[in-house]
Amino acid sequence: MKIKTDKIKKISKSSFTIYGMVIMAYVIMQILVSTGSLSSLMEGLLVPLCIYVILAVSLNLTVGILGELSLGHAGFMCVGAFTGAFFSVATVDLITIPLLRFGIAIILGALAAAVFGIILGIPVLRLRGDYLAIVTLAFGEIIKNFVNVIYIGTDKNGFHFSMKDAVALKLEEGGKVIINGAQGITGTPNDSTFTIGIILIIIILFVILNLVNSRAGRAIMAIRDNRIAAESIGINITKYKLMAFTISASMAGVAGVLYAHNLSTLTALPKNFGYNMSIMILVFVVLGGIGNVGGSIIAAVLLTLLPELLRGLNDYRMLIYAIVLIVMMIFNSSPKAIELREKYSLKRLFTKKTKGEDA
Amino acid sequence: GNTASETTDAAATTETTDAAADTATEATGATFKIGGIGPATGGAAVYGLAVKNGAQLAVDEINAAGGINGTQIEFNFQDDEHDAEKAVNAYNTLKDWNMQILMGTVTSTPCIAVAEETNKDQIFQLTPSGSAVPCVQYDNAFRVCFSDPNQGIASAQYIGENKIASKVAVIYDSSDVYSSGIYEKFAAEAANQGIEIVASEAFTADSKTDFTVQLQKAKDAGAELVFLPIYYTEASLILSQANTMGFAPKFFGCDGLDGILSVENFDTKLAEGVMLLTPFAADAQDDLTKNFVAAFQKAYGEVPNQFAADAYDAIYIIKAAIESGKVTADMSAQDICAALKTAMTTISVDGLTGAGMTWTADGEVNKAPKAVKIENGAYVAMQ
Amino acid sequence: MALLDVKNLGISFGGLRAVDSFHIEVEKGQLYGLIGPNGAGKTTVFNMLTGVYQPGDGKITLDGNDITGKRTIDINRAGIARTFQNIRLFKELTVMDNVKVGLHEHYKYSTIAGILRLPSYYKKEKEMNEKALELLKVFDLDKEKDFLASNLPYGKQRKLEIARALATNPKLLLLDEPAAGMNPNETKELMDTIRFVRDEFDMTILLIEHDMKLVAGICEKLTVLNFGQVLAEGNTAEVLKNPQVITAYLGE
Amino acid sequence: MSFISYLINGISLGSLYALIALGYTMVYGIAKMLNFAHGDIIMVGGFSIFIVSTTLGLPPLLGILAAVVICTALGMTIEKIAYKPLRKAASPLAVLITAIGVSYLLQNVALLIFGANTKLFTSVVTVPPVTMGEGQITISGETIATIVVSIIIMICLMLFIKKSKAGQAMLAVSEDKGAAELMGINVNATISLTFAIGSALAAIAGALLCSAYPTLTPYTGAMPGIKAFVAAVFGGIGSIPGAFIGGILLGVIENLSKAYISSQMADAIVFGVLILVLLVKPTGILGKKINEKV
Amino acid sequence: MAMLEIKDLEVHYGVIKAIKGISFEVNQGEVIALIGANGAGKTTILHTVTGLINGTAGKITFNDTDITKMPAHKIVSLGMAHVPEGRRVFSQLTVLQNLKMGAYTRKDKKEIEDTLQMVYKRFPRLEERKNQVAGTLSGGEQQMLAMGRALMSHPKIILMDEPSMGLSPIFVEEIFSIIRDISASGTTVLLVEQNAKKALSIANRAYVLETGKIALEGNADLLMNNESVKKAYLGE
Ligand SMILES: Nc1ncnc2c1ncn2[C@@H]1O[C@H](COP(=O)(O)OP(=O)(O)OP(=O)(O)O)[C@@H](O)[C@H]1O
Ligand SMILES: Nc1ncnc2c1ncn2[C@@H]1O[C@H](COP(=O)(O)OP(=O)(O)OP(=O)(O)O)[C@@H](O)[C@H]1O
Ligand SMILES: [Mg+2]
Ligand SMILES: [Mg+2]
Repeated sequence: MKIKTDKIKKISKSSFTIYGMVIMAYVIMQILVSTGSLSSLMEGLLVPLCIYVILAVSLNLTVGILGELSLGHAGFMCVGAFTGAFFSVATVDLITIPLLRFGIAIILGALAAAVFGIILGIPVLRLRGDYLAIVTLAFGEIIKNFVNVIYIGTDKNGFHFSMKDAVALKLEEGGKVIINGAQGITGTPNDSTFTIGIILIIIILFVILNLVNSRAGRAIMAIRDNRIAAESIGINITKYKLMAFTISASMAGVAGVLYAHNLSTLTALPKNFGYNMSIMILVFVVLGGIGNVGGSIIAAVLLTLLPELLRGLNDYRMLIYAIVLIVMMIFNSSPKAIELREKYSLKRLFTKKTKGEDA
Repeated sequence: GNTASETTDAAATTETTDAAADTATEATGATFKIGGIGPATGGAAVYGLAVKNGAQLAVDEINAAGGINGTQIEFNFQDDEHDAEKAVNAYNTLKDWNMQILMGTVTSTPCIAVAEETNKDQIFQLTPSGSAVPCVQYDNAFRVCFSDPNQGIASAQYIGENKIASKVAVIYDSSDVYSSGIYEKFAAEAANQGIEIVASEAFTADSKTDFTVQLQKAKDAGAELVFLPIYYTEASLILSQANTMGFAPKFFGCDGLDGILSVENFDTKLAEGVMLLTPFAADAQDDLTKNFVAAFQKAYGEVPNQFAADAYDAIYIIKAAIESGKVTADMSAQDICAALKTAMTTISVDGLTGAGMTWTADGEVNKAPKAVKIENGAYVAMQ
Repeated sequence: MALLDVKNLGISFGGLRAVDSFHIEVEKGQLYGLIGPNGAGKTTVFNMLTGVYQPGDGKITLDGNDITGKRTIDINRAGIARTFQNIRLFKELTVMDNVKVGLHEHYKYSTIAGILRLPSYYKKEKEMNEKALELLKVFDLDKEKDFLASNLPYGKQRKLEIARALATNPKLLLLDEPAAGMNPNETKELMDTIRFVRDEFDMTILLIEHDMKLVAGICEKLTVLNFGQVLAEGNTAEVLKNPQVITAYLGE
Repeated sequence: MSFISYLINGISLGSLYALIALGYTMVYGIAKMLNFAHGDIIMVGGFSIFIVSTTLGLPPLLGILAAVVICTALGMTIEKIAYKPLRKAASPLAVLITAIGVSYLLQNVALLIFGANTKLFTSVVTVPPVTMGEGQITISGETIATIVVSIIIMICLMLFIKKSKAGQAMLAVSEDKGAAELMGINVNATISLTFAIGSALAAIAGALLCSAYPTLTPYTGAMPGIKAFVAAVFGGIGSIPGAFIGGILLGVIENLSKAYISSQMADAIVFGVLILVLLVKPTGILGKKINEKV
Repeated sequence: MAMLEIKDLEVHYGVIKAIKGISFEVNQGEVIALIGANGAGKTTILHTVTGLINGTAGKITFNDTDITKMPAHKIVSLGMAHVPEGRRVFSQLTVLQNLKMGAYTRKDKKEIEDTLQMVYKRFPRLEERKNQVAGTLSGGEQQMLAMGRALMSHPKIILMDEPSMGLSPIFVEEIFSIIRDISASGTTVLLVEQNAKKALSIANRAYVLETGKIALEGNADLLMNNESVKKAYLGE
């Protein structure tokens, strides 16, 4: 499936708006929290919102800027989550400054995901379109499957590793199992906070927006628009594809670390790290507008909130959610609907007769 | 709906009390607000919906009989899609609803995540079916079901002590916390019981339709018994595939297998001779079970499984604890929690899933696992 | 010695011998035309020169370096840039950015510098903008520099492709039917531009074209390809008078 | 001996993947969209048969017929309501997202109607099993039926595309809808027909899937749907025999790796092999190499 | 009575008005040329006539049938063929499959075969390459294929969008003589061309388009001698 993009140029023009939007959201939320006017649900959702925003923005780098369809983003998130959580649990007694520990965990998670991005990227970026999509999907499933059979424990002799079961670790008295196969990691310190989430979002936005408006970013977008032409003017396709893919993967890793430190238990289930999650992230990107970073942020927030806001509907919740998703998508992307919207908004702004170049 | 909503942890205690007190004076009488969490959609919905229905049945019964000490119960069940993060969201939703007591969550991973929150907020939590060890690691959390290690060890002991088989194969779900948790302890205890595990074969959530390979390996390894620490949906497939292959070992399972007879359209002949350790059998002939099954069928049109029974019991356990702990509906959730914690260790409840159930302070239940065998399409107690 | 020296070049697609023992020598600064009937193999020659296709046999030398069978990007770095018969612009990039991608190899700063906006970023970007604007002016595209390339009218898209190719600072510029789809006035303008580029940038240009006005108007030498083989070569005026060329290609 | 039975079991699993993949590849190759709801249409087919033959007690053949009718109508309706408005959208991914929405929708409607409880499906296959090698190896009737049916469907589809006018129209539509329209091809009708055929195949796949693995829940179709998608890509996108071969191979690899390498890691191994194959043959086993003329 | 009649046509792309109220007609047996600069709206008009896009105002009738809102495939089966801009051959299909696709609306196998032979006679290269995948044809070969494919439907009227683009000089001559042939055999032709001189030389009448409006119209030979046309479109 070839990915077309609309109005990429929006990115640079609106980067200021995007930062503004994020910071404003942060300030408003902080005020609401400190005045106690935020419901527990909303307060609990602040960190997850940051996580999904990071995922959406980072996937937009692969899908929107690089123009490749990836269905394995959750796999990178999984790598980041387990790396970060493993580190934190292993060092929870060693490093007592939570912020320091968490900082290292984030860096390690990002690095691990980046390494996987490179390992997967080098051979795989030669593939195109749907074939690339299927390979990334396969990768995500492999990671999920793999994590479910890993057992790592520690005792005074150091780390023990097994792929059979926890018993096979042969831990001495007093040792502890850190990754326990399908039972995953429990007891990850609850280090993720809204503030850290927002800071990470801003860093990631900074990297992506600046990247897009630099030499490397232009090369990446050139490859997306026309690979053969890019090659003909000396752009190293592999290098830049890999760069975009790896950066995107490492950011998913960061989201994973944030995810792991938001809940006390971490298991790799189809629900959280399977292809369904990858697709969900893709939904954010597409609904927000491919290549439109601000749009992915809004879509991620809306679609994360939606099922929670629909809780009042009880049994009909997911049904309504599905319908809303379909309707939103049609409303947002169908040429007919877009036309209608344009007309409608034109009538509203009856002073302006034509809109000119922007369309 | 309730308009008052508390916020930060510090402020929560007093505000909740106020809010509860307000409604108490204004309305004809306060209610106990019990929340429930579990998967109501998604692949695990079958367990969550069973719990939801079982609990609702108990709540309705109690309310119809005049409530707990005259106070009615409000029950609010939230979907978690079998996901830790959604479970925390569900929990927060319930908190916004001013939940006082949590009956949940249904599945283990979400349960562990929510236990962290209930402990932080000091809200009493009773899980009907969260069987993983860390589900009740804090002192405010208790459970109705057995723990995974408990079941794994008990199964191995039962097989060993009754000399049911010496060569055992295990088929388990390596991507599932419950299943791999039981398997792990079973394997460890099997060694002590002189049971030889001749094949331990896994499957995952992503490939759980075809079990012929696992069965073939068990067969080739000469297993006399296949241990199935899994849920009944997959087990019913395993039984029918084993039958097709002409492989007829003994099958032994845990509480997850319960419900297999009530699978709509299931050929019960396939399950003939299957043994399971379960606290509940829908065909049991005691009045409690008979009434429950009848009422459940009337209300929801299906035979209840063990999850429904656990949830039904959970509500009655909460009732017993409230009565014993002299808890009233106008108390704050935190006060209720403190009272119930102590009350739990003193009560003894006769439920569907066990007679004379008692609890230790670490949250675990004491009840005898019943070993049952399926004979002529019905559960028959074994000894 | 010739800037581009091609000997005995050939390629087959399945059973089809698309190009056979093709040869050409283009001197530095020349404006050279490659013409021939449809399907004669002209674009295929370009594709072999630029590494899009691997030549079956033969040898390609650019400025003394053997570039036969090298990768496209290496050939570009060795000094050949091209335009395409079917326009291949970076449609979602602005006109300016299209040219700046062409400048990629010549104004380098690290990706890190780009992300962190180090001084080198600002310095090089400024230089790039200046250079790109200079190029756009040559093609009269400076007013449209912020348009998305896909929003340009056809004729300007062709020009932009040339500007982008020039940005890579090549020794040899290959143009594949630059005037296709242009009306006579636009073609005239294009001829002026091509001449200007040759003179101003001291460029060597090899072009494919079916518009005889353009070919006769600006090419100094011609090679005529027919069924993959060289039918005639030499000075434009002579070649165009060649009876074989007239029957095979020009018609009368 | 056990190797042969692993192999046979792999083939029987694979033949189901193949059968589903045929429907998948049909829609995928022609309408150029990943119909993530395909697996859920299979589920609808399963439930249709369950109601007709188990609940109402009518003969299974009638159940299959009902399923085909219901699924075909459903497929065409979905296409009309959810996919068609997005056919000309700026990004082809837009319709992928509505497909996901449709998938959720079907699952949740089924959940509301039928509940989450597992239903045991009575096989609609009456073919007797075949026993070989002194009773060591049994090939179930379902397996035989599935293989035969998928081969028949594969051949019919290939002939249909190659020989029939509508099939040719599909080829044209898959490449360039505008140009196809200019040939006088009714693009909407063609795509609608594609979905009709794809959904009818899903109904048949539902019948055989549920017969072979007789549990039925609202989520029954989801995982086989994805596996079939993988099989379709494995075999080469849009290639009908490719879908068949991809499906069979996927099943065989899955079962052999469960048997000889690790049952825990079987998923990872299957996907690993897929990645390796695509690295060697970037367009799948039978996929055409698409050469772009420069 | 005109065969094809366009009245007050307006076409929008989103909010941009590309065609701003155009009326013209094509009579049975005529060759009508539509000339104009890049972006004048020639392609847009052809697309609207064949129904690939819908106009926002105006009326189009073809042989007394109102085709304004008719979908393209129906219009095509009324006997209209369109050689689209950019050729749009089915690049994964072979040359022969492409040609067969052109005859989609026709039933009679024998007649189709005859037309195929006629097309092969006009474009021998297509017969040589009948089993080649169309995407790998050279630019000019693809143009021939697009033309041949349109002829396969045996149309009453054929709309051509820059048929001479990318063709060698000898073949440009050839194409125009083919157009003359087509016209002589009774098919009406609506021709869009950059090569205005050639187009006017074979056309009966012509319309000159400027940014979505008709600026000039009249007999082809008159226009050929019109000073402003000469300057703007003939490059003299
Ligand atoms: N990848 C390919 N596979 C098969 N045949 C090809 C391929 N590329 C080109 N050809 C054939 O090789 C011949 C030469 O094609 P080429 O594109 O070089 O022609 P050209 O001289 O540029 O013609 P035009 O002037 O029409 O563009 C043509 O007959 C074409 O069909
Ligand atoms: N899909 C589209 N979306 C938006 N604007 C378009 C679209 N297609 C054409 N236009 C605009 O409509 C106007 C008319 O375009 P059209 O393609 O009809 O011109 P043309 O006369 O055929 O030009 P050319 O000689 O370049 O083929 C132009 O300004 C063009 O930019
Ligand atoms: Mg060419
Ligand atoms: Mg045009």
